[in-house]
Amino acid sequence: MSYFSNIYQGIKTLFKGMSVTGKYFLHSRKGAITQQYPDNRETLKMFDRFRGEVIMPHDENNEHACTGCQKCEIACPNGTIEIIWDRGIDEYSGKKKKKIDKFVYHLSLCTMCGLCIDVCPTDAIEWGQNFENSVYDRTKLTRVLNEPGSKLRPGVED
Amino acid sequence: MNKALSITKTIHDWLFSIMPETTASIVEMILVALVYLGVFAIAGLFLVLLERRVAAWFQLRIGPNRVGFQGLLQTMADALKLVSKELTGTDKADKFLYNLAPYFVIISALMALGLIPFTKDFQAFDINIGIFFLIAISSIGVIGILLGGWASNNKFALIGAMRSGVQTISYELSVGLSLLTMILLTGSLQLSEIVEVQKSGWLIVQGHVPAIIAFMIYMIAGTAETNRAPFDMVEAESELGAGFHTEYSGMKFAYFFLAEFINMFLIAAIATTVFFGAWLSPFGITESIPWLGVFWFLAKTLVLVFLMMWFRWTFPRLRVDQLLTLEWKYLLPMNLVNIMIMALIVWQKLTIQI
Amino acid sequence: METTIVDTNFKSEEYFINMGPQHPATHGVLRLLLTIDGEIIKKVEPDLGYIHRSIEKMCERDSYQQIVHLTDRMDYLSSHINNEAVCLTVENALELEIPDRVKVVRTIIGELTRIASHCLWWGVMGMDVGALTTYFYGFRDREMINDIFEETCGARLTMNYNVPGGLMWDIHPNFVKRTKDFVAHFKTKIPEYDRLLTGNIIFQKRTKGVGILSKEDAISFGASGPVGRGSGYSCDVRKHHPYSALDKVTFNEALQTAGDTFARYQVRIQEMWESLSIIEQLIDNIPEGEHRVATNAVIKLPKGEFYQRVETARGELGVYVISTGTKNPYRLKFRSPGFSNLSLLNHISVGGKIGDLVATMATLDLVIPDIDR
Amino acid sequence: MTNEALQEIIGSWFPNPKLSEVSEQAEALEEDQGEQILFNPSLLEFIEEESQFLNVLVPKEYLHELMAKLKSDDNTKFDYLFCLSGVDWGEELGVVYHLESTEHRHTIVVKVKTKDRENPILDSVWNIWRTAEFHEREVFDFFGIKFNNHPNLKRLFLTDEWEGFPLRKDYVDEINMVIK
Repeated sequence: MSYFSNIYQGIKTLFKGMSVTGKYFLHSRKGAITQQYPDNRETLKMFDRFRGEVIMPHDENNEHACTGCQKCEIACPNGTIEIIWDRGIDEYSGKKKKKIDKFVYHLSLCTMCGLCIDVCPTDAIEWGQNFENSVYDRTKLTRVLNEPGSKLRPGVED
Repeated sequence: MNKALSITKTIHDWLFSIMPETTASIVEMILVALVYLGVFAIAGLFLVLLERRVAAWFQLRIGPNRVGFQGLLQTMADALKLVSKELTGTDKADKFLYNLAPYFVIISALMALGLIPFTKDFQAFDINIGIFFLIAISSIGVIGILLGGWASNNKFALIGAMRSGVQTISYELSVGLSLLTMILLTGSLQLSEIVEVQKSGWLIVQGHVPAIIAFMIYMIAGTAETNRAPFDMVEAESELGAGFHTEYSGMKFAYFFLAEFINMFLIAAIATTVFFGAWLSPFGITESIPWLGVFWFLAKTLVLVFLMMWFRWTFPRLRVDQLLTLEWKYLLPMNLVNIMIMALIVWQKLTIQI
Repeated sequence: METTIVDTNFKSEEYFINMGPQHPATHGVLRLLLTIDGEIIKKVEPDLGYIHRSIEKMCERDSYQQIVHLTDRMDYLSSHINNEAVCLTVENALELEIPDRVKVVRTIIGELTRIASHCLWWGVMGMDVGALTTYFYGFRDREMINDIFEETCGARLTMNYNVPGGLMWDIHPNFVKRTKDFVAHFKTKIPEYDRLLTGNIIFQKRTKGVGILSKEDAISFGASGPVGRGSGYSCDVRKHHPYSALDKVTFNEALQTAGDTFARYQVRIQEMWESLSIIEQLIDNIPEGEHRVATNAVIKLPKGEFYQRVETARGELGVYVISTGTKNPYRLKFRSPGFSNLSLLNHISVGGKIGDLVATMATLDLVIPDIDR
Repeated sequence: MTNEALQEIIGSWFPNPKLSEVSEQAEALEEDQGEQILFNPSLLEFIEEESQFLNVLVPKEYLHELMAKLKSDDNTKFDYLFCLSGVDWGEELGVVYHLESTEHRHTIVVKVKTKDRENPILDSVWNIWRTAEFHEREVFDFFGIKFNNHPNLKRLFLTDEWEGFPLRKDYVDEINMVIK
């Protein structure tokens, strides 16, 4: 007799499973969880803490906050950041001061660990939310973050 | 007779009027073959698309919707891609058998398609041993699978092929016996006569309880025959990679792939013919418009196809020994008992006639 | 279904099959060298190292802050717990007083990570036994957790949210609400998992009585996590050596005694319920306070040896640090759960079929970077 | 069980055979210098500083005997080897075993060292704890320590033709290793 009850119980469990998938099939119109990228580019907004790439914000006077202290360069586990710096006369205080020539960022080496941004004393670098980082030429992944002709924002000290 | 269907008759008359009888017959055969090839390709591609969309809807996805309107041309594009792909193969493969295998599979599927009564008189080959012929033809396909798995000189493919052999031999029995149960009701193997009998009620209604059991067994065994999940031992992608067609690429792979879908269609079409009155409309509501038979036939078939898809996207796969246990310990004894019951019912005239 | 093996006079030959490094069931680049007789497995020999990155050697040259982000890349499905392990080691060595807020947030995110990992495992488990749809249902729920992580930690997988001394940022204002939403949502979904897969007759036949691991063997093989607990071996580090805020919550250790594939499956399902209950106990009263205590910019551990055990989604992760008092560890060893769990694969899968091996491997829940490190 | 009790039990298994001789010398020394000098009454060396567990340093010839006893003795019953790490201490190579008892819930760390860097050989403990089989292969792979009686001692992660043992401190690979 257990032969038949086994069959009955077995078939019942199968129908139970089918009811789950069947329910989703009927609600498939609004139930789809797929994002239709890149059609939804306009509406797709990343969270503001999303780690896409390291950027260096500049204000309207083309000034940034990087003093060239190189703490980020030391903190980086992968050698992603290279700061090429020089000593120059600061035009506001008139003192001789370290200033950056190029803030080189190798996106291809970056593991998005966030240690550089964590240690930055002047918040000169922060996370950018851009995630479309694919390029055809690998050299394009090496970026200079400070814009040409930019200089240190007055009043920023480390 | 409807206009749409009388076209065939017009062509037939015209052909016989312009050439000698033998030539006309040959030309006609070629024409029919071409039409069926077209149906085959379109049905195959459509079913692939349907499977993908249905799977997507089960799985909270959208499915292919970029190529053409709502992705209608997606499978066309896929086929084009496959045609243009390089045909690779293993070095030590038995080249002749390796290349032969896909044709076995596709030809057997194609031959079986010729017997399906899409609507009244729309049937290429109404042979008097119809059901028998279908079963015989559809088991040729497994030779292709065995050959393909063996000849491609790949151990995964070989395991898949051997599983396929053992599976098809076992489940052939159940398919045959469950259809035989229904033959007891019709008294004929000819498909057109099976349909004729059903004018007084679909066989699943006429035969009530044993017919329903036979239908369930047929659907399970039929799913196993086509090597679809939950019986896809042959491919079992999480165990064997791709099973018997691991080493096939391009169009040869596409043949296997299309044949799988055509086989699914065939299993559903046979079920429609034998259990659900083929092209007959429910309660004869559209009997006056014969060409609507095509619609009814396809509608019933697609419902059954959908059922098989539902199985596929819900159930886990059986293990190979459980597959055989299911057949030999459950389906086969039930089937034999079922035949007895059906015989009793027919003998005592307990069938339901409308 | 019990199988009987009949002795015959037929001669059969064993043959080898390479399962992997690219194979759908090995979930990554694991290569198994199988010795098979027909369908029956005679021997399984794992071949490792396809993605070995020598994290232990890299740790010897990195500072303690930098080590944390390397552990993301070990068991990437429980990256937060890996991070926590390293941070706890450093904090205990420095005898730092960690604010309660940090402890609670770490525990909540840790449990969310566990659920996310088990969701993925559930989906993949279904896929390995042939039910493809489970994968998407598992991922749907995992996506919600990933969104929580992305909003608070900034990344979905390699989070690196822990730093020695606390958390990199405070939690996002939406964190509590989103987590509550998820808990409410997920409570309706686990019964659905059960209806779809757990109860399914085919699934039960496939998993019950397959890959049996006895309790003695589980201990001897160093099995931990759900693999050990499926054999009735109480090995939850959260219970026996509680860390972070886990001593403040009450939860049951998921234990099954059968020791087969289905028992391991049930342990994980039960663990999802337990994790939900832990989150519920903590989420409403996250204590106010600092999210981080200041450490030196260069962390130097005192001379000595430090060991920290945590429970990741896969089992017991151990971090063994030998410090000579410099800013780098002298030697750092990760005792990864997957490595020990893999070592028993041969023991429990011999005699089964290929399908059994796949099902067994799915419940071991191997993450290859965790094994290869 | 407390660390002291453990130390007493385990220490008593391997009494120092020269103890009587040594203690006489000690007494003589004590009389000379007027302060108490403690001699280890056991062949094993117990260390509790610089670690949260009780550490046992065992001479390599007694390793297997000690380990077998640690597992089988009812008072200790260390049946769970939860970590087995190879360490390169500069001059010496060695293995550190972290053991726990699932019954008594106490923990001990056993250390064994060998000075032979060219051909270091230790006893395998794989027949005591099966998990050691894989872990010892890992140690062999990275430190080159060979284990007696190991059933399948070959490279685990690295290829068979790999030269050198990467986790040793003196390993050099100028191409692949980045040194900061």
